[in-house]
Amino acid sequence: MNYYLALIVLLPVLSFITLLIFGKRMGEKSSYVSIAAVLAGFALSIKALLYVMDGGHAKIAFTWLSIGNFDVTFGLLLDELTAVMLVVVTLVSALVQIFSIGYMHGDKRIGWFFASLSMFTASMLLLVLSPNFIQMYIAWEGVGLFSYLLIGFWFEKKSASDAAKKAFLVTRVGDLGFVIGLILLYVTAGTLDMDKVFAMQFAPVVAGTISILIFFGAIGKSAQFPLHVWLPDAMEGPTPVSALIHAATMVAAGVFLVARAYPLFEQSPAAMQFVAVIGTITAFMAATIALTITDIKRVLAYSTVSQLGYMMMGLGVGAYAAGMFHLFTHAFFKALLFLSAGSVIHAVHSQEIFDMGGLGRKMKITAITFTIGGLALAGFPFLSGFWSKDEILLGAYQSGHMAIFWIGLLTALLTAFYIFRVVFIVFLGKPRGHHSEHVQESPAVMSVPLIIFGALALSAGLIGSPLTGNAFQSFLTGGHGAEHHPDYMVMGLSGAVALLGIFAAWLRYGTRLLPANIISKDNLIYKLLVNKYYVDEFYYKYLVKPTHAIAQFAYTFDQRVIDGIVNGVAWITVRFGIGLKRIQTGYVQGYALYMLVGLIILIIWSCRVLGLQ
Amino acid sequence: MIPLSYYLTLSAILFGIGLIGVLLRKNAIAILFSVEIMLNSANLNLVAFSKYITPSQASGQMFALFVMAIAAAEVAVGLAIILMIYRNMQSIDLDKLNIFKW
Amino acid sequence: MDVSISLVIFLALAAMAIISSLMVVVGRNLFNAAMFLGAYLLVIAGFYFLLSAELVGIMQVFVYVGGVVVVLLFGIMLTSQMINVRLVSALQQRVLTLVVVAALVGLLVSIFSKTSFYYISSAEAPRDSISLIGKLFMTDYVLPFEVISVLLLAALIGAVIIAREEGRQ
Amino acid sequence: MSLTQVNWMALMPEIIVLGFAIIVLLGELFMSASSKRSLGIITLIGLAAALFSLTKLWGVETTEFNGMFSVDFTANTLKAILLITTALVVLGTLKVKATLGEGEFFSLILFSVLGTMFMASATDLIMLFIALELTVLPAYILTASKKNARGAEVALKYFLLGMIASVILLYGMTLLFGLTGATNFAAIADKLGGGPIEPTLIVAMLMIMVGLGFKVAAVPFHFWAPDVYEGAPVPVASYLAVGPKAGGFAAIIHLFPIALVVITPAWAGVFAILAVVSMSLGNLVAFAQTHIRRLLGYSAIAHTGYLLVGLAVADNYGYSSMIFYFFVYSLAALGAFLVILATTEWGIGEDITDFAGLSRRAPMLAVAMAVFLFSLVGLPGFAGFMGKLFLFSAAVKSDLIWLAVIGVINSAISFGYYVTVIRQMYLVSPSTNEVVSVSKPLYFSIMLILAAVIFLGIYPTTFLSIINL
Amino acid sequence: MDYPIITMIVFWPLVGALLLQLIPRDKVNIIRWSTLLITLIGLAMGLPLLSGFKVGQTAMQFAEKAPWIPGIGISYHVGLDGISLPLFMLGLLLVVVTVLASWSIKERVREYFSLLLFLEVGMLGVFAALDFVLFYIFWELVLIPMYFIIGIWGGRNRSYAAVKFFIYTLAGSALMLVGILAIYFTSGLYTFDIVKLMEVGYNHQLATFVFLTFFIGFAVKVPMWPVHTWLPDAYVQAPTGGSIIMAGILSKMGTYAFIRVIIQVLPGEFTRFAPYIAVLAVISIVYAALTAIAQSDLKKLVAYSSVSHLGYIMLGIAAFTQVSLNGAVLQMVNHGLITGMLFLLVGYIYERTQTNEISELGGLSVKIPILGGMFVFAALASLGLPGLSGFVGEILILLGSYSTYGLYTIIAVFGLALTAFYLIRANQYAIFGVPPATMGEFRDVNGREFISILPLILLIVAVGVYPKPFLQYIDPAVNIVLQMIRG
Repeated sequence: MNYYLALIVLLPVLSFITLLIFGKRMGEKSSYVSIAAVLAGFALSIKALLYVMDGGHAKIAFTWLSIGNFDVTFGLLLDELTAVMLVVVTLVSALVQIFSIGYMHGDKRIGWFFASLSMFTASMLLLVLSPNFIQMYIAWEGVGLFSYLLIGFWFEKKSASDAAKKAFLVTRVGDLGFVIGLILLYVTAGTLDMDKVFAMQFAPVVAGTISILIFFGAIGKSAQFPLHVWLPDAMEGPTPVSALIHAATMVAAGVFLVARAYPLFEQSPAAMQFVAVIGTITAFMAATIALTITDIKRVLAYSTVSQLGYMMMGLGVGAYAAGMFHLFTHAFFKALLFLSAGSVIHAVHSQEIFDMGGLGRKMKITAITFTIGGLALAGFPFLSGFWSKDEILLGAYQSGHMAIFWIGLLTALLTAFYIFRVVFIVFLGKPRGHHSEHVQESPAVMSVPLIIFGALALSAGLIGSPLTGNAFQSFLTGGHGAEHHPDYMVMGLSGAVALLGIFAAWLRYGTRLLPANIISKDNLIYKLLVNKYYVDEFYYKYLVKPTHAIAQFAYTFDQRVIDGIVNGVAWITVRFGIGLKRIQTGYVQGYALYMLVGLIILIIWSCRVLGLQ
Repeated sequence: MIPLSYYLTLSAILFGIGLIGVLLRKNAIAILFSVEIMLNSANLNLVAFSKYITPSQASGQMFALFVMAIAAAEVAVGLAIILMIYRNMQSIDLDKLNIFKW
Repeated sequence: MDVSISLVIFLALAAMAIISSLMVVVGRNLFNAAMFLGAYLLVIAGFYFLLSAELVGIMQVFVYVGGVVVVLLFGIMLTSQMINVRLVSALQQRVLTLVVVAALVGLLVSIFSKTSFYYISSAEAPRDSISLIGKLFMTDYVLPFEVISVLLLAALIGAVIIAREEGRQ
Repeated sequence: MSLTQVNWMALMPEIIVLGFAIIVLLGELFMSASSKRSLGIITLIGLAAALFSLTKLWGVETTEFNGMFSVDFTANTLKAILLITTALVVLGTLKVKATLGEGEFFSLILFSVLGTMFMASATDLIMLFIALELTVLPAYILTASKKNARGAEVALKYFLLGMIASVILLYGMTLLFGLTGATNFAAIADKLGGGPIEPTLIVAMLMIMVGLGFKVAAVPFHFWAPDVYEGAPVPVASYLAVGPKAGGFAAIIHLFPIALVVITPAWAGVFAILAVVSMSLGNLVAFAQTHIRRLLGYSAIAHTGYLLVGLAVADNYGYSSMIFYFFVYSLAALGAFLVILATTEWGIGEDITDFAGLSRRAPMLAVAMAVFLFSLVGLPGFAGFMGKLFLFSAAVKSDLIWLAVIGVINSAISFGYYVTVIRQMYLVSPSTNEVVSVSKPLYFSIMLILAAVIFLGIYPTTFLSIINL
Repeated sequence: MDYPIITMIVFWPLVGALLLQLIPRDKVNIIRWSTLLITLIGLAMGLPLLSGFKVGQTAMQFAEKAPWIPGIGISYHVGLDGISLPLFMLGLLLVVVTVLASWSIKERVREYFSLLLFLEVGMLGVFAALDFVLFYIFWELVLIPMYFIIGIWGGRNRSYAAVKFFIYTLAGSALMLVGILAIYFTSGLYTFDIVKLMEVGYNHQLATFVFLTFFIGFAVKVPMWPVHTWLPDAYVQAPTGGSIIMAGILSKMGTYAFIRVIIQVLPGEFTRFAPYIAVLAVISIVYAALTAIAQSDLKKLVAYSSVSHLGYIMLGIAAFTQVSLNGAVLQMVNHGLITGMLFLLVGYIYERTQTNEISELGGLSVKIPILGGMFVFAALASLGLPGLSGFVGEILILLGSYSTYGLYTIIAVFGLALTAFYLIRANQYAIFGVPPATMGEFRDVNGREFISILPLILLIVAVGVYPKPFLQYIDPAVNIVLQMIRG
């Protein structure tokens, strides 16, 4: 198994190296290499999953560095959590890459595109397979790096390169917490091997501090409040990238991190609480923002943020398996939504929903898949999103966090509303804008993945549903997770709010029943939402600008004061010389006088020193 | 005998007078004069010491004699230089010798 | 010699020495200054006789008064227009110089007065100091004697070299 | 004592120099104009012969002429240094058009060398005074040898200041004689050891220090140095920059530690003060110079300051270090002067800016100049560093760390003005690309010094063992 | 090794420089290729060091010792241990890179390459010297060729920068000489042998003074805040080759000397003053990073970033734990590779665009994708991206430093964010974006340039991916240092 495990990671790496060197020459053919690698990885992942299901665990370990008695052991670790992630990552990646063949057709840097995708996938795989926090951090940053490169793939576009920069820097801020957490962990535990760390018992304060610091990393990567600002901007990248990065993999890394470090989090109720609260805030806030967004991809982006909030919420309230389950289902339906949106954008050449309309008739497959994705996201009963979201709400309910539960429920309502707002605007009604007049369905390479994802979005939830006895959850928890009885009240509530949200959206956008100006543009809340709670502005005003100001001050200080002192010393030296040379007046008798004065001074001085006189 | 300090005081005063000349006269030859005054004050010292400290030897006197010879040599060289200056600049005023400074 | 007589002589000579030297230093006329220098040198020779250093005294008269002063006068003649030039410098410089020199002389005198020259000997001078000195020149002091002759040679050549008119070729 | 008891061998180098001085002088009088060219070579031969006879005296310690003349380690090394540097000057000026007749020029140099050698060996006040005069009188004349207004001014200033210094020195000597009744250094020390320290002794010591400090150009007795370095003819300045100083230092090493041993703290302290003042003033004022030789003049004052550190230390290690430093300094300073000689011979001016682009016009001269300047700074790899290493180690050893600190800081900032020359030579483009050619003997002399500076900087061991350091 | 391998390696460039003089000065190409060959031979001569090095052996290896000036106990003593060996090898490598980078030098080519070879002697010597006088000589010897390299082939303000560099560093290190002498006389050993002095440790009452003299010298060389202001001038004005050497090797001389001299010879003073060193290190990190943010000149930005990164190394040294010291030594190598590469790339970019102003650049990835990509790579390596070498060093320093200086370490971590900030911005404006209309067409990286960058990339990746073999050399030596000091 170890051999296969290594191959799963190495294949995309090899693909990356190959494409890095030959990518330019291979052009469009690059995709074959990349896709072959990831498909092979998928096959192996399935094999690994089956292996784990048989109760097998696997571990590769080698010493990465060794200083005195501090060994950092790297390797690959296969367990239930990993196996699930492997399958998700490789599957989504494979489908996205296939989709990209069509989407990226004709781009001059296509070789580099697939190389980056390969390496991105490899990083993500390495991340989930990490048995050591440092290795995880390396992979973590690798993911960050390639997302940076992929978001900035069209770097000629200023908005794209800005978005890439923002993504990198914002996640980096979160990583600071991660790094400090790792440092503290090392100092207290003396090791960063996960199994050793998890076997230890820490004081709650210590565990809490470390957990929260590590969670900061997750806040950055998983776009939790208040570091969520990068993710919507990251939609500047090519849509397949958005699908891969921002639906299934990169942003899930934060959730995975928390899940992976769960033994540590569990030692501190405060940390768990923190995670839950942050998750809830994020979920609600992003959902409200999504209500006013008119860019189709950004709606999806905020929905991603919101859903990630759900996952965190689940993890925070102790519904570990539910959180991961939502990650699992979300990966499919969100990838589906993104790719469908990509298909739409590909056709319309715009991301503004008000440039679209009536596309349902012209792009049947896309319309259907998008709607399926929307339904799954909204938590339409018995679709995948329904089961997982329900589990999380149930977890909140059962853990007694009633505020979180109700907010979660409210968020579910909003979710259903905003996604169907998009569905109705884009696919119903009349075409708006000249492109949407004559659009065509996307080619097969694009639609086939859509169909596969659609199927998954419909069905993937079943394996974690009470219908199958929460098979997913019990697999994840190694069978220890108590098989709980479905709570029909919660289930009913969540199903009901989903329907309610869809209905409300239909009222507002599907029909003309409600007036268009039901909410005033001057409404304070509306303004707040349209401006995304002014978080970006806040950062700019209180973080970016002051930093620049301080930097400018530091530079001025450096030039004027510190270097000024240095140059001043030199200047004074020279001045001294110029001043002192004046004693050489050219009048020889003056010289003699100086000599005499010197003599007198020396006589007095010497007599003093010897104590004479 | 006259106390030694009388001689010393006198020589110091003469030395001082010579110095004043050296420092104040602007004429190079006058400075040569002043230097001679100083040299003789030193010689006075020597002879006085010879008398008071080592009357049985003549080392102080010897010294004084050598100094006289040296003084003669210096005067010769000095005068030669002054003559050359005069020839070059038609002046031996020290204040006019002011090319080299700073 | 009686102490009081020699003291009178000393004081008289001292007064003459100081006056003549002052005249050299402050006199306006260079020629007069040369004359007073001659007088000064003679007075110093007088001291030498007082100090029973007859040979030194004689040499003083011959070498200085006869040699140096004549040479100096010769120099004055050669730079004839220079006799009545400005001899003394500006007031500021004068004051400064006087202060410094006074300080030095005061320092010297006060230090001399505090010093006990503890090797003072009351031994009698040898009767024939001249022949003693002559002998010393040829024995103990033969090296300086030789060297000073080289010195005089060098000075002579040097003086000739720079004093001669240009255009010898 | 009779002359037959004298060990004439001890005087051999001096006798040889004197003989050659007279031969050269006579040659000037009686030889034909064309054959006068060979007088330089004769001078060289004389110096070489003197050096050779000096080697015969190596390790000899003797005092002759009733304690007036002593041959010892200090005297021998400084004489050797003097002879070597003078020989290099003479070698460099062989083909250079002298302002005087060759014979006059070389014989005056030899007379001055002779005086310096006597100074180095003098152990008696009378002898010292005479020797000093013998050193400076020819120097005055040499300075004046250009017979123009500039030369005359410099010569007169040098002469007047020198006379004043001499008189003060003499006055101090008379006081020392009065205190002890002796003129011989050893006898003086003997007598002084028996009584209390009199204030007059301090006065005597300081007045002597004025005279000798003047010779080595220590602040505040340095005023002649920049003028003479700048105004004297280049060959003369080259000689004056190094040779006569050897005598001054030898006299100091003989007089103060031997005769004035009872007041060692006083003069060591004064030397420390003079050292600090000299190096600081020299270095600072050098920053303000634009004339290369004047710059070197101030740098020489600064180097006197460094050298005085060895005296402030007041032990044998200090003196030996000082002698070693003196040698390496002399080499570098002389080298720099010879390079200037080469450039002025070619008609290049003496402002620092006149050296612009010398590295293109005369690469080897520029390299040599740069190396000499680096050595003067005391950068490792060149002789100057080894010199400073020993000098400052002497200071540190005697707990004069503060002095060493001031010394090294001074060395570091001194680069600031040396570099202006290097900058012109290497970083600035020349106004003309005309190649400078140098007469063979001068070139040879410079290269010899260059090799010595580098060799002593890398492997001074052999030389150090010669001077017992 | 039964032949004097270190001596041969150290002085081989000197021989090479002399051989270079045999080539007529106008045969520019022959001179270039010969220099390349000479440095390559030097590198090849260094390879046996790697294979012959016995990991874990306590004594200095390949040591050679011969009396030099026996009168006062100066000896020619060279040798390498796990701390100096990597830096020694780095020196050999970077010189080759520098020669390749200096192909564009058109004027006075022979002089340039001769000086470069002289420079190599000095830097290699510093890392190998085990005698204080020898060390000092090599230490100062570096200044001369560097002065000329900056002064003759530098940028617009070269003369000022060169003099400033020289006098500043000379003034800094001049006092060191007094310190060395104080050790010599007061230690009672009367030897300049660093190894012997290490074994004893120096605890005289003058130790504080000695420490200060060394500290100033090394701090200027590193440079640490606030004695760093020569650096932006010198780095920016120097030609590319000079910048690479200065940033890559010369600054390492300072940090290396901290370990070799201050920690090992003055352990007592080091422990006393380490907290202050740490403060300065942290100030360097944050301050220089902030200053870098304010730069509009790409080369200046890299220069300030170099100061900031050196702060991490100094923090690791000051923290003085096994992990942090390992990190510091490894980071020295990394910093040499990464900053060297950055300067190299800035130089190549300048050769094409004739400007370093970030505002005048932009879109380089469009014009010269490979070079632009490499710059992005170097910038990422510089900001400590995991998987590249900078990360390993930084994380080890941070992990190791926390137990000694918790707060400083956390501040240093925040420095990482600032680092990311300015480097990503540099990428953003210089490499990405649309090229300005005024920009001409350039050819992308050529073979020679590519070859010069390739070894750096490979090493950066290699260290980043698998640092164990590199730390294998360093760790035992660090361990010895620690044992020596802690008894």
